[in-house]
Amino acid sequence: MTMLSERQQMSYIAAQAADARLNVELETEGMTLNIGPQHPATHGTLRIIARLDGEQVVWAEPSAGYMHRGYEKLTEVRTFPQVTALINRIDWLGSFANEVPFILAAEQLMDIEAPPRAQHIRTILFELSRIANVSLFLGDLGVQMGAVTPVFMAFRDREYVLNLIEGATGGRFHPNFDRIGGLKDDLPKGWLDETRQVMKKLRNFCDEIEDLLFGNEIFQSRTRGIGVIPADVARQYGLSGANLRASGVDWDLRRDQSLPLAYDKVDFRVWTHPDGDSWARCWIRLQEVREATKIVDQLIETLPPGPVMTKVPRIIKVPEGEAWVSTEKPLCEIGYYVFS
Amino acid sequence: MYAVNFLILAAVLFSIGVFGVIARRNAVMVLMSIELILNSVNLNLIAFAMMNNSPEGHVFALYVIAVAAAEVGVGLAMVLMIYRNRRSIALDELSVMKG
Amino acid sequence: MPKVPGLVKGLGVTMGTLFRTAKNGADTVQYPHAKEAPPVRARGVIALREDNCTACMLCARSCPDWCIYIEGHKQLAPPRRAGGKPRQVNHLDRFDIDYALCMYCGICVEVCPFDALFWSPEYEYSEPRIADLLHDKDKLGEWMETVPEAPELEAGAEKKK
Amino acid sequence: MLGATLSSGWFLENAWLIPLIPAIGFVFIILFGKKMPQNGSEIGIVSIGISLAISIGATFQWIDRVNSASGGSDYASGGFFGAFRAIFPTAADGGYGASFVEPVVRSWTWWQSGGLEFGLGQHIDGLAIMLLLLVTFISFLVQIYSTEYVSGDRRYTHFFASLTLFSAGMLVMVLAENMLQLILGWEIMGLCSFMLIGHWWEEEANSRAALKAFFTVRVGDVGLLVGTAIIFFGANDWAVEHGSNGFSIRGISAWALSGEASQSVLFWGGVALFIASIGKSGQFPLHTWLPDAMAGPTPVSSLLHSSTMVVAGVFLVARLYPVFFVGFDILDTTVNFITIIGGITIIVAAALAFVQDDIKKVLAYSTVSQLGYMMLGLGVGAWLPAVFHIFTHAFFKCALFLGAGSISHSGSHHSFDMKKDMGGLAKKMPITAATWMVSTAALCGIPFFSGFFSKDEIIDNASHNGYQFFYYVALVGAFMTPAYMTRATYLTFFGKPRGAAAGEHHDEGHDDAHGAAHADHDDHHDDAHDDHGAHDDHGAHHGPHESPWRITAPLIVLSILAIGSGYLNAPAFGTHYFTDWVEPVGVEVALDDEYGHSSGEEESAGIVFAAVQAGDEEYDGKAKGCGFADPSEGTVCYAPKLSHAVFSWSKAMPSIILVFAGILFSAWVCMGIYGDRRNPFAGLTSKFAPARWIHTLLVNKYYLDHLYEKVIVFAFAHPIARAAYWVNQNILDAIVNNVGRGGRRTGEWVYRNVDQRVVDGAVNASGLAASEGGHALQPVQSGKVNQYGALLFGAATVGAIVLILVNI
Amino acid sequence: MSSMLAADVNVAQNVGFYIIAAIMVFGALRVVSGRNVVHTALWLVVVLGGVAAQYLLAAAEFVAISQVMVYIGAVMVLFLFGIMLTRATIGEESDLNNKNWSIGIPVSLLLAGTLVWVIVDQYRGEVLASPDEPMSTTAISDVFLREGLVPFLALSFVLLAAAIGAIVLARKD
Amino acid sequence: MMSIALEIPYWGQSLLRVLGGIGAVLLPAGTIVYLFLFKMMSFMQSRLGPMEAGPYGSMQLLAEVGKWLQKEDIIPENADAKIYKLAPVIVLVSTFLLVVVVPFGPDALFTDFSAGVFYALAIGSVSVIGILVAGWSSANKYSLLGGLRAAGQLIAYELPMVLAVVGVVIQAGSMNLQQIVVAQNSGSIFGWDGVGFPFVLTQFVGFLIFMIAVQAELTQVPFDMPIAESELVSGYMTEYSGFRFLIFFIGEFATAGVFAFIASVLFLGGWGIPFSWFGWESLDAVDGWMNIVGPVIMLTKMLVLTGIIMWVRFSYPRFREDQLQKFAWKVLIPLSLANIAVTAILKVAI
Repeated sequence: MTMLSERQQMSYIAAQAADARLNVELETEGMTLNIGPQHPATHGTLRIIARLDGEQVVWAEPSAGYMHRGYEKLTEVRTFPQVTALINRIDWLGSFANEVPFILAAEQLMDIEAPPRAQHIRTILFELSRIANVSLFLGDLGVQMGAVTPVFMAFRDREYVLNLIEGATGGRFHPNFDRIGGLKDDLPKGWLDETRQVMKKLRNFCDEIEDLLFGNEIFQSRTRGIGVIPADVARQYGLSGANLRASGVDWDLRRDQSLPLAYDKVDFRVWTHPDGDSWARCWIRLQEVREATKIVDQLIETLPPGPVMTKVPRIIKVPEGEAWVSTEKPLCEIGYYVFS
Repeated sequence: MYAVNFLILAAVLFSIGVFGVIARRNAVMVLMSIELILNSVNLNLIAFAMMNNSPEGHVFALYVIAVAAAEVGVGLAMVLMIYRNRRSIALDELSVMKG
Repeated sequence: MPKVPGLVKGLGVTMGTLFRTAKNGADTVQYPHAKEAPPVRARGVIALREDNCTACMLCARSCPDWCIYIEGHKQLAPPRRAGGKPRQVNHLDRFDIDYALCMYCGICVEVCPFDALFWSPEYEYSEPRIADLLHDKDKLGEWMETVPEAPELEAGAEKKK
Repeated sequence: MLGATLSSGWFLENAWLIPLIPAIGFVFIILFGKKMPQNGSEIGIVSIGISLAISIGATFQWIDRVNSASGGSDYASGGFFGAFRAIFPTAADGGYGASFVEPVVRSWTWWQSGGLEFGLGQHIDGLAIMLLLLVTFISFLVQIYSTEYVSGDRRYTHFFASLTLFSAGMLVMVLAENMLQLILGWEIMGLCSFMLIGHWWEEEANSRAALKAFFTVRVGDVGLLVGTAIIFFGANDWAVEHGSNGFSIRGISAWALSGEASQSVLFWGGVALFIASIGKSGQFPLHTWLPDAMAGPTPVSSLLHSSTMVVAGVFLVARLYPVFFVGFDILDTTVNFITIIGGITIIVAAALAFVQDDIKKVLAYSTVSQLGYMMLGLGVGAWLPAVFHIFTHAFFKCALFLGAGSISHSGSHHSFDMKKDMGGLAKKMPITAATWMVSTAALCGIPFFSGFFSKDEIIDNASHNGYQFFYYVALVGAFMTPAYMTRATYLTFFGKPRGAAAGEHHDEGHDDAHGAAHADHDDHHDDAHDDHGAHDDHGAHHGPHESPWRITAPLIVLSILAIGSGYLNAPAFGTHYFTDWVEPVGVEVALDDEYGHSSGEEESAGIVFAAVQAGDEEYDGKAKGCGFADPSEGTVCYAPKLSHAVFSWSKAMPSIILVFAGILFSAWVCMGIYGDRRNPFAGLTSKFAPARWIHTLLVNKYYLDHLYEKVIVFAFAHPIARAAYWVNQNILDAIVNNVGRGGRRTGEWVYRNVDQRVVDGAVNASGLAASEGGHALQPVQSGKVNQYGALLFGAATVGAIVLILVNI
Repeated sequence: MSSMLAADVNVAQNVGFYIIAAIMVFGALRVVSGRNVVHTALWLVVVLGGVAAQYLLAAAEFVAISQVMVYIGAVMVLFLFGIMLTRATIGEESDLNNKNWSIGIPVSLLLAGTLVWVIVDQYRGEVLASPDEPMSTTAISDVFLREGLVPFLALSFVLLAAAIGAIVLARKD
Repeated sequence: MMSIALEIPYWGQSLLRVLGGIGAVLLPAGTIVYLFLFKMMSFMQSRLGPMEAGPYGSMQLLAEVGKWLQKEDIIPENADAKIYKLAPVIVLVSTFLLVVVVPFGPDALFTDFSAGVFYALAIGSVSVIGILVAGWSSANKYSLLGGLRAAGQLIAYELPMVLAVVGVVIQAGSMNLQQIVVAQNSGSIFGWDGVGFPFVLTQFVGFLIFMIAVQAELTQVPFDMPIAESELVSGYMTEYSGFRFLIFFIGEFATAGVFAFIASVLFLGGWGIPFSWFGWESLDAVDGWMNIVGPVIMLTKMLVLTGIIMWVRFSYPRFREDQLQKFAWKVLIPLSLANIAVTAILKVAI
């Protein structure tokens, strides 16, 4: 006899309740629909078992965990440089942002700090990966709602950013550029000028998306007032990142936390939105792309000269201890708990 | 063309519809049989209109069509309600009015 | 100024893009006919300079998914100076990289103490069968020709030692 | 005078624009209202304002027309400006018994079926002009008032939309050329009143009041439809013969007075139509909705329940007066249906007004009572005084309602409770108090205020026309009116400030105080709670103060008119403009031979006036003429010939004395009960049992609502439902069963009683046969549709075959 | 038999009629005997389409188009909706017929016999003149909006009432 | 009609008509697919679209057809095979039936129904059945949902479409499409007959409603809930592959073409050029060469209209299902009723 976990029992009870409700006041034949993980809207990460009454979802159970890749276990048997290469893969769209907090945690353990130029470049690349990530989100948002054009624009303009990242790091998706104590290499010549051009293009892209998608009444009617998360609920549920700011909570780790990154050198605005609905969340992200382009512009102008690597032993030996570093990643807050 | 052609065709359709009303168990199919009956009536109306060369028959056929549409609407709504309450639309299980 | 409805603006954006594409050409590249030049640092494929390799196995060990296969044997090489003692060198028998497993992290290139491994931006080496992605040292050696010079650095950078 | 060309003009010809413009305004408000800077109220005000302008123009031109008919040909060609001069002609040059003034009738075919045309059109005569002016004017003021009163309300735009459409509906009705159009306007009004009364529907009491109003009026509407149908079928043949149809108001009027109409058709048609009036005008048995309808916002109360909607019923009677005149034998009898209802309403409603604590309810019952006066006037043959009372009453009652609104808006913190939240407001709100006093005086019928002239005329004519009993009834009413109004005035403006008027609720937690203030209201109809939305925007509200100008300005205008309007027809001063302009003169009118369109370009509804035969009778009243004798060949009458009592101060004295008596008595009692504890009347209802009973009876509104809701609804709805259920269960379901069982019982009964004593075997067999027959038939009633179908078609086929075989 | 060869009998029209009639009768039989609800509904579509075709043969163009629009476009879609909402299984169902379907056969046969007998008796040999052109829409609309106006309005109220009734019945609350 | 009828034998005429019908359906469909789906969409997304098959990829559609034809014809195991196979045919046939009323020239027409508009709208609603049974017979929940959505949507937007056309019918005084064309081309605007009197000028609201309804009938974005890829995975077409998918695909674009034809007839003057240009008095006076030029004019107008349809399709996101229904019932239908009322009043008044 198979033992049901408590969670399975709960979901079974909920399913029964939904059935009972359908039976009492059913208009049509109820239908249990399985959405995902092969569904185009879920990208293999999520499965939702939905019970429909006509067009209305009366009950749904999300079943997550398809993306669990066991990083914790993998990292147990690898060296720090190897782990850095793996960490790249956590969020494919904004890889560089994955590396930074891990490296920072390791540096914390080793009690070293990267030189200022490295910090600057890290921040630039960090924001570039934010742009690459969120701009694709903005385009893909359209596709999920049936608009085909925004995603192509997003891909088009993300390509410039990826080219930048590739030009600097050599890797389009997985830079693996960060090293404990600094960066692998300095920027190639001409990169900064190109970046300036690309940032202009991306601001233009934001305008286009705003006209094409965000200003569209249909889009607004589909997102405004949908999935409202009030500020207190958002705090209770521990939301972070743009989602939290869309609920009106002014909270941004880039500004509120001091890490060895160059955020304190730039002037940027943390956007919040009082509505807390889907539209607010999208809008916040759009504004953050804009803001990121401005941050990059400012950092380029103030890039200090100097080395990009401090002195570190050739064989990295991280002393025993533990460290926790979290940053404001493109999607949300990400933190690494490193135990050596 | 002979008038008999239309009339006999209508009569046959009518009888088939009557059989459907009597024999079918599923409420939706009974409604469909009723549509058959209504259409046979319409055929007659058109045939007679052709016989008299007057538009009245056409007008009546249109009335019948409109009423049939209304009937189907209400009928199907009732079927849905019966289904909602009883999880079945078999007519012989619906014998609440049994004497 | 009256507000233009978003619906109209959206139409404007698409139509604008249409005209821009018609005027300036597409942002895409017609691939087999035209190719984009990858950046100099692009991590396309790993090239091997066999002469430098000492089969020290550093790269194979540091690879996170262990996709480098090295076999070698010790042999005596002719002495460097005439009349010298024959040196004992590690001769490379096999240097295979399974590109089906490689995650292009570049650690091997970095750890190689003898400058035997290089990144080449070459990317057109797909194969119909996955097993064919296991490339041996000859193939890796061929790619040495495509390895570019290291780029100049931005102003303000310190030259590497 | 004969054949004098009647003047006309653009405004008269195009009076149909008057309802159309607000109707269009309604559409615009609905569509664009929310986007307008003032949320749509400006559209309503502008559209009503345009209508008002057209009405004024039409009024001048009508006056011009009347004067041109009665020989004032100086003004005939004067056009618009000529009309100005014509307003107050030097003397009553037309005089009584002047020639017939042809109404301005235009109609357009709306649709046509079976030779019957249904038209939309306008029928402009004095009555219509008077009401057009009145409705547009009052609506205009009320809309201005409302911009302040409901500002900030959540459904502000919708409020104005409904208000505008409501006015349009009333105007459509007033203009109506035929009964169908009248019904159209009537129903639009009914619908809008529902929306407006239930404007704050979130509170259950309000939606209940709206529903109650709606349903009660609907009861009357059945009468309207039935009456229209009866009249149509009675009148149509005659009317078609004379070039009109049975829906046309002129056709009906002419038919009713033609002498060819069946008395019983007229009677029952009149009864049915009067039931509609009872419902709409809140006459006695159906008056209960009107006070409850005070749940609506105050501007709504003032518009709907003082001057427009409720007078629609009166208007209906006045409009179709020939029908009632002949049908109810007015002037021939000393009692008829209308007078009975009107008389009862006067007394009953006035009595109820004594026990109300809610200021708006006092006014509501007062309205009901005044409507009773109007009905009584129509019933006793005093057509003109009744219509004049509509006119004057509209101004002062509107002023009173708006005054009540002003008090609650600025004086009592949105409460209408006189005992709890008012008192002593006269000093705080001088303008409101002054206008209130003036209007109250007018309502009470104090001499030289407008109410006196109209009400006294009704009373006088009741006696003059031989309705002595109702003369006394009206006098009693004349005593009661000032009495309850004095009470209300005292409670509101004098004495010590209480509750909100004393500023109490602004202590901490005014919501609680507020709730307490309403906890013991017998029905929570007032809009105090819901008004918070409107209230929020003037947060700097400290105690009672005078209302802003948008509220006081209409009050002042109205109270001036409350005095002045009476002088339009003040016999005491020899003015009878109103009579000249409004009253249709009962004379015989020659019919054009061809009902064609000979009279110029205007397309007439059918009956065309070619020439006017001289109203050759001496003016002495009853003996001859329209309504008393059949019109001569080739002529028709459109209005009965009525006489007017000649005014004299001596005849007016009883009512004047009673008015002052009422005021003084009431003031004395009020000071006793509400002020001075040592007064003999203090605690009257608790000490003196009959008084307590009467008080209880009145507080419970004669238990009429109980009658309707508990007894009638319960007695009908529940038993009917139960009976239907029972029939369903016991008869329909098992009809064959029961046939069988009944048969068996019959058999048994027969067996026991007859069979045993009389014949044994034969009856026994019959009983058994019935029983077995029942059993045999039982399976047929299977409850299965298919089986029924089989039986139906099988039986039909067999029947058809039998028929065929028989006929072969 | 000689009347069969009457000169004004249009052969092509007759042939068309018989073909369509055969299809219709077959379809109608499938409607009342089919074992899959959706299939029967589709057969009903065939019958209704056939009726429309017969209307065309009878020069009733407007009625034919109305037939297509109302029946095929709306009524049948409603039927399919109804069927699908009340759990239409794919495949055959065995219990679509009543227990007493055997009564139906004699009843309907008797009915058909009677009707055919009466019709043949009355109308044998009567030839429908082929009209030169279809019944004009103008003529129909004239009847609709003159003599038939009141029933037309009544019908519109019936439709309105039916729409409201259907909504009330099918609503969930 | 006369001139052709005299010169060509009956079988020849019939053949011509069949070929013409197929041409009138497939040619526009192919043009639309290439011009808009392939090229316009690509350019709007700053790419070039297919470039390899033929010059500028013009043969791409043929390549695609070839690809679809050689694909395996998969029928799901639990599907109701007969109906599953029948469904796409119903859709395509309704398109073919639809095109027969469209006049392409003074004589270049298939049939001359006196109630042509009515016929077109009636036949247009037949495809619903095909879609509904396609969804049902696929034995797939996504398909069923898609089919039900499609049916609900098509019924809901059928109404505003019909009502929008009523305005044109009132103005033209005829339901015959040919008459409507003539009425537009022989009319005049305030006495100036330079461009005839296309009804789009007076019936602009009707035109707008009609185009929106067409957009919905074609299940194009923003009304593409029935085939929503990101929700229902192509809805009723989920299970279709190869040849049957091709039929649906062609049906979709052919119907777009035919509806654009009808819209151009109803609102843009159809095949005609203003008669005053050549001094034609009536339809009979129109020269024969219009039979050749007419279809070309029609094709141009059709391409403009489908261009707009596709433009919208590539620019907008889609509605939610309830919003879609609300939009039809609460906005379009009242609006079209108001349009009818206004048109009727103006028609009577003027």
